[in-house]
Amino acid sequence: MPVRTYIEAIRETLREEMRRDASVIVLGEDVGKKGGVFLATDGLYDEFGEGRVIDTPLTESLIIGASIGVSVNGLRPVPEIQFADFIFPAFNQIVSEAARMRYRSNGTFSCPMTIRAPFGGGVHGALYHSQSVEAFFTHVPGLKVVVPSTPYDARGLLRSSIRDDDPVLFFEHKKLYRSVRGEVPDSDYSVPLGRANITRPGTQVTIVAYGLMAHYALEAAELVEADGISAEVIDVRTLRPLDTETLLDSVKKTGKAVIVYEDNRFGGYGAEIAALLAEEAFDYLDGPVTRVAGPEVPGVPYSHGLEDWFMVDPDRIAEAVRRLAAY
Amino acid sequence: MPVRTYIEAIRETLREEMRRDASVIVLGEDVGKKGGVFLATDGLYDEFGEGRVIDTPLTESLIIGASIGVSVNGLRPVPEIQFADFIFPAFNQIVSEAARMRYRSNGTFSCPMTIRAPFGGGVHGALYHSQSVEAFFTHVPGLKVVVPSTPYDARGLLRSSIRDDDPVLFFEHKKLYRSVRGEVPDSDYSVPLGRANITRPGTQVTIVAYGLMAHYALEAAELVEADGISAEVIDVRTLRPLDTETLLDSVKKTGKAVIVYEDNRFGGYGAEIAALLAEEAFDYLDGPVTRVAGPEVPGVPYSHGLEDWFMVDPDRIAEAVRRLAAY
Amino acid sequence: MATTAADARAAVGDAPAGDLAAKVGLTDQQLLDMYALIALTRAVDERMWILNRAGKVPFVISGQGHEGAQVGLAFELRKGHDWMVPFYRSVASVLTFGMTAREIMLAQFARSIDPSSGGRQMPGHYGAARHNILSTSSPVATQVLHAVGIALAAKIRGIDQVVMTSLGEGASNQGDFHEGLNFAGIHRLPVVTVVENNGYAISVPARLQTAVEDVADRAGGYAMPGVVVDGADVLACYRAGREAIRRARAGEGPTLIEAKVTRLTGHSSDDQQTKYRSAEELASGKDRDPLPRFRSQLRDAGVLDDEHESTIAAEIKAAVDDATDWAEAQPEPDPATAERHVYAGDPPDPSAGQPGAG
Amino acid sequence: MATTAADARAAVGDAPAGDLAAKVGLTDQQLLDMYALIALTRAVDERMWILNRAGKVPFVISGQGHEGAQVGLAFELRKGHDWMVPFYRSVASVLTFGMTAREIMLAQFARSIDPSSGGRQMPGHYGAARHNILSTSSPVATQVLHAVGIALAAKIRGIDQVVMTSLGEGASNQGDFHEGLNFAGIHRLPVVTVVENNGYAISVPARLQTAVEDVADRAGGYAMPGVVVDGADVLACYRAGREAIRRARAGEGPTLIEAKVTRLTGHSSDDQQTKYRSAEELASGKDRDPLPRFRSQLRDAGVLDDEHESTIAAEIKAAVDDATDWAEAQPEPDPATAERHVYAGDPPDPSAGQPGAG
Ligand SMILES: Cc1ncc(C[n+]2csc(CCOP(=O)(O)OP(=O)(O)O)c2C)c(N)n1
Ligand SMILES: Cc1ncc(C[n+]2csc(CCOP(=O)(O)OP(=O)(O)O)c2C)c(N)n1
Ligand SMILES: [Mg+2]
Ligand SMILES: [Mg+2]
Repeated sequence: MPVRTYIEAIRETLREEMRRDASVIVLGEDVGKKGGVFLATDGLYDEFGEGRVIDTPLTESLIIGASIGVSVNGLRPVPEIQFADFIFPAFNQIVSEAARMRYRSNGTFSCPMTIRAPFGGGVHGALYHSQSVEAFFTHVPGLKVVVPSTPYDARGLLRSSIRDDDPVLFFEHKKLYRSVRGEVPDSDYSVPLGRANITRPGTQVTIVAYGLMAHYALEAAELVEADGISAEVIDVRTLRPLDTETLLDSVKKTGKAVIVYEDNRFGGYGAEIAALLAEEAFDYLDGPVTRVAGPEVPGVPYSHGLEDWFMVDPDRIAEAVRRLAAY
Repeated sequence: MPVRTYIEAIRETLREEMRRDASVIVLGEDVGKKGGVFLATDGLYDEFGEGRVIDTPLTESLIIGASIGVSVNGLRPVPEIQFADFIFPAFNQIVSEAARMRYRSNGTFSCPMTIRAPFGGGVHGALYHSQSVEAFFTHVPGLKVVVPSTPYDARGLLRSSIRDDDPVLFFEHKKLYRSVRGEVPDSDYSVPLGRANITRPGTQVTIVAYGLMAHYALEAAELVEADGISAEVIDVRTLRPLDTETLLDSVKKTGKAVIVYEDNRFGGYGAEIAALLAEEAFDYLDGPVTRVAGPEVPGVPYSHGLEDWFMVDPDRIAEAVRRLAAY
Repeated sequence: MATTAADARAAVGDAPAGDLAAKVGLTDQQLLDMYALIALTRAVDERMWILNRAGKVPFVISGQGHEGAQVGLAFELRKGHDWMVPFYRSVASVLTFGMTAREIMLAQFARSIDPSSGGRQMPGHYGAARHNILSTSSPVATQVLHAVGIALAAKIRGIDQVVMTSLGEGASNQGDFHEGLNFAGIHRLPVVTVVENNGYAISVPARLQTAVEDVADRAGGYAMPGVVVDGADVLACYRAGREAIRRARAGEGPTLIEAKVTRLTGHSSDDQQTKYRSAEELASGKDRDPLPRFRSQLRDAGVLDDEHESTIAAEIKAAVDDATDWAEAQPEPDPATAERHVYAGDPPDPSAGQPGAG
Repeated sequence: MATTAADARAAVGDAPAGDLAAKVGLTDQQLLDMYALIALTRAVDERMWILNRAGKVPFVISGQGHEGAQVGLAFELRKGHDWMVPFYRSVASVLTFGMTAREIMLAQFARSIDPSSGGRQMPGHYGAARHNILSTSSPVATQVLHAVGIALAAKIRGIDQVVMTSLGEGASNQGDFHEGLNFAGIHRLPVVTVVENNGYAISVPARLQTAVEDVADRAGGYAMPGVVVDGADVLACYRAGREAIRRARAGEGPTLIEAKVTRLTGHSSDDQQTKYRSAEELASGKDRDPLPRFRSQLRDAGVLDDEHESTIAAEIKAAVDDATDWAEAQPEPDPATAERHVYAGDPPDPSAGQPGAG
């Protein structure tokens, strides 16, 4: 099977979907000739032309607002927000408009679109090029939120997202773009939205993570194996709608859960998972649902030392797993 | 002691703070001659003139962005967002700018401002005049988030907020404006930010709530008293920073917690409280941390029947308390 | 009763046009249709307030004073082909573009088969998939971007659709307006943006809303024509709309039209406008009411006579009575359906093509 | 070395002005100061790239090509009184307004006493409380509203402060630009908004960014003068800046200035501009470099001679070397401080008035 990087998987899937379906268009800042600042759309402009690969002005609200109109009038836009940090000017269009179009029109209008945005820290991007923004959107009914962590899932989930009839936020972790490779079949497979993935089976502690942290969780599971602890790792993959069944089944089995997210802890996405497990798996819990998350500062600082201080890493996860296993 | 409505308490506090401190200004849509669509700023224009009570254009990003500049240059703005539902155009200015000014400048700039916004449902305001938006802001380090539920707290917390040196989001529940009255001393008391309030002591179940739900929680506690259940009710009041101590102490005592919020459940503010209790009070819990919250739809629908379907009410809370008490 | 331009044209064929009609390139019948639309809208709107005072409709937001501009500007659109992206005052716009008095009333009563939202949104948030009228939300100016996107899709798909969108002069200061018009200008999109300038955003007068007297002055900054038109002059609006629609359809790009109108009512049923508008000002606003003005114009031109007038009035009364009674008699939305349509996959909405509402 | 206008004026007093200087109302020494500022900025900027290639500074975003406009436009501001609300290319603006080469270099190296952010932000996000230079963020155009707010506070407080803010032509399409200029226009606020139009927003050419050729054309829509100025012509920029600052200070309201500049480097150290700009275009950009142009102008006018030039060059080299070595030698931020300054109440930042950085 061909081996691809995470970003190659995304780029090729965009190309294939555009070939397959003439209604798919790409728009955003620098997505044309430059091919996107991370080259996720590289080559699309040459192949599909400026009619379907549109370099927009530097205006995020327009990118999403126009995508809403485009989707209402028969096309399937795949807007790119250059960095997830810059999605906020479009917040109103996403939350007030795209998310509610179907509900408020009683099912008569809809916005099939896939908003792609690179997110996450550990790339020396400082406060405004490192953010995790998923918690702002996972709370919103009407939206779907996807965070793939492998090239295989990136492709399979991007396919499902583009073909989905609802607005999807598709967050790609910047640090994974070139650092992760994996087998990606050439077939037209897709990974359904709403299904978590058990990436490592185990019996004593469940580690729940997504994005970069899904990798760190696996590394942490290796680390604690040396201590004789068997950890099960779940990559959430789709944050909304959440695959509660897979999570609950795992925690009912292990009795213990560590939830990992890169974002600051308070009110982050992991809070919902913790709340869910605490409520619905209470009888099975043999220890507190434990969160490992970022510190309560407004962003990832730039200086190397400060950034390292911010980022959750495999050691911190392993430490929490050990503590919980010993509970 | 004089009895005032919730909105009177707010209006008078604004007036007094403006009299006390010439650096306090008010700005927003219709805050001038009209006195605000809920009359929260009624009379201020006549007393302080258009220099300190500024009718802005219909542009929320400007209202907050300009308030940032105003606060940086020596004044204390109290911007009003006409309905919390319309705060999203200003999301970038609040989350990317106001919240981070102090941190990103390493403590050399700050934004003392109090953003007032009416929120909440049950007022027949439909999708765009009923929203609870707190969860989008409680997650953000650098912001403080306050939700008073009584006239006394409205006054005491508004004072503290205006005098605070950080950006505060001050959410006022619309349904409380005229329906709730209470004793409000004329003295210059204030209620400190960051302190929850035990509004009813009890022993068997802790009910945690805020805003309109803080009242419904009390009503629910009355309802279950008839069944011989003793419920302690905590009004969170300041959602960020959260008074974890009061919450933990209560739950360590009762062993059971019901968390109530009006917003849709998934990823709502109550998820953080549930996660916190599940993690830090695990050894004391005698039943699952239970959430009573709104349904997973993108907004409160207009039609009476649909709105009633949406809204959490005392009966639903009481039901959850009974279930948990019997656990 | 013919309530729409296309119907009217089909019916009238090549009837001999009077002087006035000829001058604007219409038939007498079309002028009468326009008049009927304006009068119908006014009657529907007045009924809303009556229902509000009677406690039957908790909230009203109305277009009184804006109807002449709305009918004139939208008259040349192609129903079922073009798009309308309205705002909450667009009662006349959506009636001109195919909605019926019954459909408007379903929204007032928030009935289950209301095509706008099935009773989920407040009255005034019109929309109708079968008419290409986009669902309206409350946050102002967001729709400008939707209109631009619809126009972009039309261009990409090679369909000669024209999109008309409307908003108030207060809303035009929002960032979305700037971003939308800029994009429309760059790509010469077939979108007509109508600013209905009634001088107030709730209580805030235009001088505190907008740095310039005429919002249309901003059009040059977006490389499009900016047209100021007297919104009380229905035929001037018709001409401005027709030319903008023609340009858009011909691929000549977008137009910004500012119609100077007057708001004859409070902002909504929640507003007391006497608090911020003087009695004289309110009185002078009445002089700018498009309905009596258009009536006189048509009477002076011999297009409208007593007989027409009483026929139209009777038809309108019947239509409004029918719409009110019929809509009120429809069932309220069932809470069992409240969770539907958050995501795709729910059974189709009963109102989607409801023939009874037609 | 005198790096700033006010210092220079104080030092030179009423020295006899040459023809060129007299024509623009400056002294020869002031012209030399301007030249020195431009040359210093260029030297600092080139050093950044060297440090980047040497692996010492992971990210560079620079103002090469913009320096002439920035120095000219800001030269008339009152340091320590007025406000500067910059963007990431504003190296020359902040140097003109009081920051030092050492302070710039502290930001490049992300050192703990960096006055901009204590090493928390990427290089290019300048700010300095003691100079009234507002902290810069990354999201573009947000600062326009901050500038407007600062100006509003100045007006309310009755202080004759002038606020200058800058952004790119790409950023000027953001909604915040529209909302900010509209408000400034309504209240005639003392704010000068400078759009530094370098023809690109990263890779997107101006024709796909902005519907019009000149962003300044939009000024009329905000009831303020819109001035287009050749950013390679330092003295034209000076005149435009002076007039706008004078107007603002006199209570005559805001001005929008568009300086046509050229971006001599890639967008940042992460960008490969050859992918989207042709070799010819890149070559022709060089002709619009303000530095050699201003140098020739001053030499032709007899203001700058070999001796001046070599003195200035030596001073600049020394200053840049000093700044680099000194800044590099400062300690990195201590992770133990990483949690500070989320809210009020933490101990004052060591860099707040750091004399060593002066
Ligand atoms: C983003 C947003 N902010 C505030 C409101 C509340 N609001 C509704 S209508 C209105 C005034 C609109 O004025 P204008 O655009 O001139 O239209 P008009 O009502 O005068 O026709 C306001 C402030 C809103 N709907 N959306
Ligand atoms: C809101 C936002 N979106 C996207 C970006 C990423 N970005 C940084 S600079 C830039 C281009 C800016 O172009 P322009 O405004 O013309 O300024 P220039 O860099 O050319 O000086 C972009 C897209 C950003 N910083 N902020
Ligand atoms: Mg208006
Ligand atoms: Mg540029």
